[in-house]
Amino acid sequence: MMLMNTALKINYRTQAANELAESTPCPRSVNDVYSLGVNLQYCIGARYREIAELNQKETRSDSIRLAEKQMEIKKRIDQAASHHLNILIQHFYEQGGPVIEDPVSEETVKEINPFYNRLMSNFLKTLDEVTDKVRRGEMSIGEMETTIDRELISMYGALGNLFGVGEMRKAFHDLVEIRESLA
Amino acid sequence: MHSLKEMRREFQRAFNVSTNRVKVAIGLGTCGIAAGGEKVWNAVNEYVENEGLDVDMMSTGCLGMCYAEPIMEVHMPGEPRFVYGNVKPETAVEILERHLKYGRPSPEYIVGQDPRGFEPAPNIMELKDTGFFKSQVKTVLGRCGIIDPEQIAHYIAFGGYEALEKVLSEMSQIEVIEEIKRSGLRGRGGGGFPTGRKWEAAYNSPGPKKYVICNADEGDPGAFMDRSILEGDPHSVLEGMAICGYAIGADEGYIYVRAEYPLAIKRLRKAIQDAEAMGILGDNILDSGFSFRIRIAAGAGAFVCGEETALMHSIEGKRGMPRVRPPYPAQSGLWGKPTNINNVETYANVPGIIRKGADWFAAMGTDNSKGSKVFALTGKIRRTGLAEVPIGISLRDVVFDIGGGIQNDRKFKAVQIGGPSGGCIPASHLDTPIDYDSLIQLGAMMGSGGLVVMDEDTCMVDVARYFLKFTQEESCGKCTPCREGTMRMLQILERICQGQGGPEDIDTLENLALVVKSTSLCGLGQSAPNPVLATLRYFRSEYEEHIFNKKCPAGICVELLDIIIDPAACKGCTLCKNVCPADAITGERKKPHSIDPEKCIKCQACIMKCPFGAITKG
Amino acid sequence: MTAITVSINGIKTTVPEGTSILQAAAGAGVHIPTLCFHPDQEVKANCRICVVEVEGRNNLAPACATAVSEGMVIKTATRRVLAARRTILELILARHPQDCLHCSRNGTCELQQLAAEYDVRYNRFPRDEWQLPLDYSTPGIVRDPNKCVLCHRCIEVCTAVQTVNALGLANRGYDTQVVPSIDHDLFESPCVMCGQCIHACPVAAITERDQIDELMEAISDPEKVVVTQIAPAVRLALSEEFGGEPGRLRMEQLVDGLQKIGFDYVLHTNFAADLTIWEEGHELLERLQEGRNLPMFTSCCPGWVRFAEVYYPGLLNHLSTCKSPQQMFGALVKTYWAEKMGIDPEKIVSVSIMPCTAKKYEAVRPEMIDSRYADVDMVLTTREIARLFRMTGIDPLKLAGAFPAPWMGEYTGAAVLFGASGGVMEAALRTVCELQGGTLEKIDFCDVRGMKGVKEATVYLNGKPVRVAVAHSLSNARVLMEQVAAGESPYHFIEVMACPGGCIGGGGQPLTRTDRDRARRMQAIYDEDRGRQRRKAHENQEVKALYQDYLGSVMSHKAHELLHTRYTLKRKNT
Amino acid sequence: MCNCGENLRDQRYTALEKTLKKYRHTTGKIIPVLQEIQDIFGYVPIEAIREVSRELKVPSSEIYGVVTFYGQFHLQARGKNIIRVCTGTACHVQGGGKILEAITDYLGLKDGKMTSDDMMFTLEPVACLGACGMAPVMMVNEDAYGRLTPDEVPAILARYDENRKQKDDEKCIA
Repeated sequence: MMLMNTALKINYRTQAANELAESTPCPRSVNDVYSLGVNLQYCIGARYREIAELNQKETRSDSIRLAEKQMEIKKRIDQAASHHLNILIQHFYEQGGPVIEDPVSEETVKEINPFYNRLMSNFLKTLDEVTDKVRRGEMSIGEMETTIDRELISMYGALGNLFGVGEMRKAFHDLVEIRESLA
Repeated sequence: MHSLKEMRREFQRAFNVSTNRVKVAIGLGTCGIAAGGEKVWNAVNEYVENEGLDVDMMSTGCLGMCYAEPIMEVHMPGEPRFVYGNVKPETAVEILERHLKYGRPSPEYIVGQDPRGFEPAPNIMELKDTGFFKSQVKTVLGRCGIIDPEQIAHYIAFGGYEALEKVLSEMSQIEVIEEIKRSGLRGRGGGGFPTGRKWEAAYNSPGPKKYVICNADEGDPGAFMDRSILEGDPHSVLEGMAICGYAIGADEGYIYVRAEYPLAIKRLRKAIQDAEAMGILGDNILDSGFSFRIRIAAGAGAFVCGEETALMHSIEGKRGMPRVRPPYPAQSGLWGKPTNINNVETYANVPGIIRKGADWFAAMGTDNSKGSKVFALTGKIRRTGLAEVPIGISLRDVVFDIGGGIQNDRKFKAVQIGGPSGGCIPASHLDTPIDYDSLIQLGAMMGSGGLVVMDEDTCMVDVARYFLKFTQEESCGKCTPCREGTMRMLQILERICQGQGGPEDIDTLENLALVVKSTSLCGLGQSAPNPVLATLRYFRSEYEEHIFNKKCPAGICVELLDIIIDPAACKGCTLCKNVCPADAITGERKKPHSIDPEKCIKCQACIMKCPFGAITKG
Repeated sequence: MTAITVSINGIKTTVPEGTSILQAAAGAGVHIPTLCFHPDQEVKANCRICVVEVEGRNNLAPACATAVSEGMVIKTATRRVLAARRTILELILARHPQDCLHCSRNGTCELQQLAAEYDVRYNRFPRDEWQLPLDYSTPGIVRDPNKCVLCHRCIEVCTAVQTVNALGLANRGYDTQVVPSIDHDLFESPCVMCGQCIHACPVAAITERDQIDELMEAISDPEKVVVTQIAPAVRLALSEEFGGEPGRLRMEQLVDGLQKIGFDYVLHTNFAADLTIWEEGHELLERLQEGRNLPMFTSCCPGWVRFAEVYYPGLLNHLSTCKSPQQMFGALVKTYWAEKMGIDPEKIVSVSIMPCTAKKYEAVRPEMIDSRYADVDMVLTTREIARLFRMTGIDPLKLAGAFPAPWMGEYTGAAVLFGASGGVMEAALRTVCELQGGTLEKIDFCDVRGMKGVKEATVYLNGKPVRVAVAHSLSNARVLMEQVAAGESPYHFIEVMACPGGCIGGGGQPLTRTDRDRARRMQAIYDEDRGRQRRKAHENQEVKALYQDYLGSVMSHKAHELLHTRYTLKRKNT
Repeated sequence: MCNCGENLRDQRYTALEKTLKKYRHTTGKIIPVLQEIQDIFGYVPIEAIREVSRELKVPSSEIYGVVTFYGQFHLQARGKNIIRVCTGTACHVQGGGKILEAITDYLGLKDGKMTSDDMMFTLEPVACLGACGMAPVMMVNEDAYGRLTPDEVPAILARYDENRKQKDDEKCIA
């Protein structure tokens, strides 16, 4: 079985990125929101890298640039996450070490979960469709970028509304802001 | 130790007092219900209420006379017990009317009477003299059909739990085992392993925790004796298991009942609850210090779970796949603990042996196969049903005396003993005694006791194909010879039945059957080839007929038939032409028709439609 | 144990009680064929190929499962026995694809061996193959269900030895099949791609994902610069593929061979192994001082990491944040090494040659792109390299030898130890003990060596006792993880290798039948370590140069960015 | 559209949770659990296998093996009425095959499908129903019918066939 069955060409990098996104549980704290953002950046980066690997003349350079841009956004999210973590630790030491509860309780997560899963799987489905379209040449890389940004920002908004707690909604707002600032 | 004596005497009085009351008992085992027993029950109930009669209604297990189901018994005070067969709702009311109003039995429906110590009615055969019951000896089935299986009082009244009481108060574990060994009781599940030695092995292996398991999986198609015992007399099995638990030092028992027996499970559950309520099961039985709890484990549809180790895996919640032995269950069984597994009928025999003594049991049967065995007579026989006969009775007696010979006087051809693991026995061996060892020599085996009688209209190749189809579907798939071999044998047999068999097929079939028999891991694989080997041994000519002449002597294998219209008998009524799906029939009105063999798909619709019987399958 | 004498084919032999006929026959020099038997696994007696005739018993006894008894007369080659074995082989072959010529196990397949041994020239049964699609869903392993002979050896290793429970049986009788859990594809199951099932499988039902074509494409492209790293366990096992003892092939010969195949530059994963010790050693000391997230687990085995992500998502903070040597090497080859060699990183194809199938998965993990490109582009197993040597007509044992490329080619004896279970621990202890001054006289930590399931040791660091443990096979890892989950773990630092014996027994190694083969390879590793001049990770000069010229200091921000990673929960059909 | 489908699903899932809570700390009780699930849903859905695996701490590969091994468990939804036709020895010899053909014709089952398109009936040939004296035997849900002939089959099945009843009513109304 030297040649892998080409019809079944699986891009294992994209598959692993999808697995990462699908396995991210519904966020229960600000840091969870940031790590959800990081995972999605990896996911989108993997899609652009997949397009880059096709070496099609018109999409190669743009897709590499966009893949690297996703990593830039990921670094900014990491910085925001560690910044928030420092505040938390400082607060922790000042208050003499209280037990820090996750802002979102177990029950609320149980209610939110089905909607969270639906939003995430819809977003991943759009990523698949868009990538296939570009691979088949039915969509330009630019359109792909705008669609992904639009879908992602609307998802962050929708996810933000799910959580009543201000802190969580603000975290999703940060994700949108980071993305727009680097658009 | 708290004794049951007074309670037994009181229950007997209650049971006898009820004899001088009018009582109507209707058999409501699964077969009774299937034959319409419930409709009879409702009709009688309605009649009794409308007439405001003082009659006790009782449902009983089955007497074993399936051919006569639904069965109704009428007990009038001071009169013998009259047993009526093939009772319909209307005839039941008529019979009752005659009994209550005029005190006269209705001979036209009667099967027999049981005098019970009273003066027998004239010219009515006594039950015990009828052909069906004459050579039977009802030890295990003694109470079936007599007592109400859901009343523990009835069981105790008929000597129930007396053996358990005797064991707990007077006998040591060794004495119980010795008694069973002396009785010569062998496993009734099919293998025939001496029960006493099996208990002794479990007794000898150490371990605080041991289990007793009752194998009620009864997967053999055509065998239903375990079901009748469980539905008709569940307490006898519980008592046998408790005695075994005491003997080997176990405090927990499982009854593994197949999922297809819901009524048996319901009655067992009630019996266990009643026994626990009376302190005969559960903790500190009858204040003797011995505790024994019985749980029901329902099977889930796998014939292979009749095999010991597969059954234990099934109780443990795993796939029912057998494992290598040794270690045998007596050393390491359920969850690795020493376990004793016996069949329903084996446990049902135990109370009798303890109560009446090993010598009583040893008196029945032959020198190496002791006691009685329950057989399920089915197939092309006049009187189908359950017969408990002393081991060693000849096949001829069972088929012709008890079974009443072949339906509509066709010629006897063979009898299949032991279900899909057994073999067929031709007419030439009708006089062999039925016991473990002589059956094995003939290539069959006692098995659980399914006995299917076949007449000249049965094709032996088709029977072998039918059994292979069963074992192939039930193979667990663990070892190569059984997983692959049964399917390959089936394919060869199907080719032969479709007329595409080649000359080398018989040798391949025989060789493969011997390999599967000698290399399979468990009983299922080792016995699956028996039907093939037995039919090859006694009916090789039929195989050759199918292969070389492309003919099926018994007219069963459809593809080999030529359906022909007899010109003399055909009136040209065109009925067959209209019904034929393949329009293979041609001919004008009033003129003899003919069938085109190429087009004919042999569906035999025309044979059924032809009013003049002009169409035959040659 | 009482001694029992039996006669096998007329040869009298005495064996202790409880020996099986198979073992007794082997002792008497009589060969009995087997298929579902595996020396390190429970006796299953599924295939029935090993049946023999025993006097006084009417059916044939399976030699693997029947214990000898006094005075037993055994015949292993009568006409009836040979006919039975040949019939069983015909039954199996009638459902087995007849594509030996282009099957990856051509020549090493146990079924092929039996068919030849028993002269199966014709098949009385009509062909009835499964015709199922192949399962390419995991980056490390490919499953071909059509070739499965249902011996259950893969299920046993995945359930008993690894406790991953990715494989199980489905259906019954003729339709029985080995399927990933709930019959979805392997990627949905908790499979960690450790590849132990490949070693267990007698046929080609489970094999490694083949990437030789991708490699040849890269090598033949003049634009591309193909750089490779070789894992320590590859060299010593490769000689087995060419008829040599483990360890006979010298590293220089292997480097020479790889250059002849067409690799532009050949370097050593061992360099990154020393680097890992620097980073992980410091991380351990940091955690010991702060008393945070202890016990710390090693993270160089991707199968173990995925096992923790699937089964113990709550304890991921215990894993060291260091990447594995393969990924550290990958991150550096397209940054530091490209800079030093003056090569455009865009052109570099980073290849790694590993004894492991799970590394193929680690390379495609989304987090492994810190060099702004894929750190590792493709991973080839020892078996693939052996095939490559055969294809290109090179016998590595006959080569003179060549030197690795500069900057990342040097390695110490400590790095070599990474290939054996307990090696990472021993390498780490050698460095960590000397970090606070003084030199160790005895640098061989023998309590962490050998094939024992869980190994323990206690070391004193600045006066305080530090308890360490080493586990190989995931069943042992699970024991330690349960202790941690219950909060009762007495250890501070634990090394886990998913495969029995560590990487020398990895999923990509030449087919390993028994633990004895693994123990022999371990010995070859210890010999190589003893033979090297520098044997402590912190004596590696090129690593020192890396820190001075590029990373700044240990655990610096740049080191953190390139050499450390994070782990996330994986939802699977456990 | 009414959400009766929705609350039916919830009822069944709460029943499932109750069952799982009952068996949480037991060992080896996989078959009783699966039997209760089969009663609740009429079949064993894949999500239920994952739940049982999580609650009873048993690998889902083992549970899937058990579900596909035993004939009683089904992975696909089944018809409202279950017809079990006995193919035991006695029934076979007394013409059980003809009964099977009559049923498949009545339900219009083609190429091996065992459930009628309107999900009203599922046909299950069974090895032996234990009423061999009444051969050939058929059971519909819990009611048993003995000594059958092929042409009696349509009349018996019609009694359980709610769609056929509606169609008959419509017919007579129209």
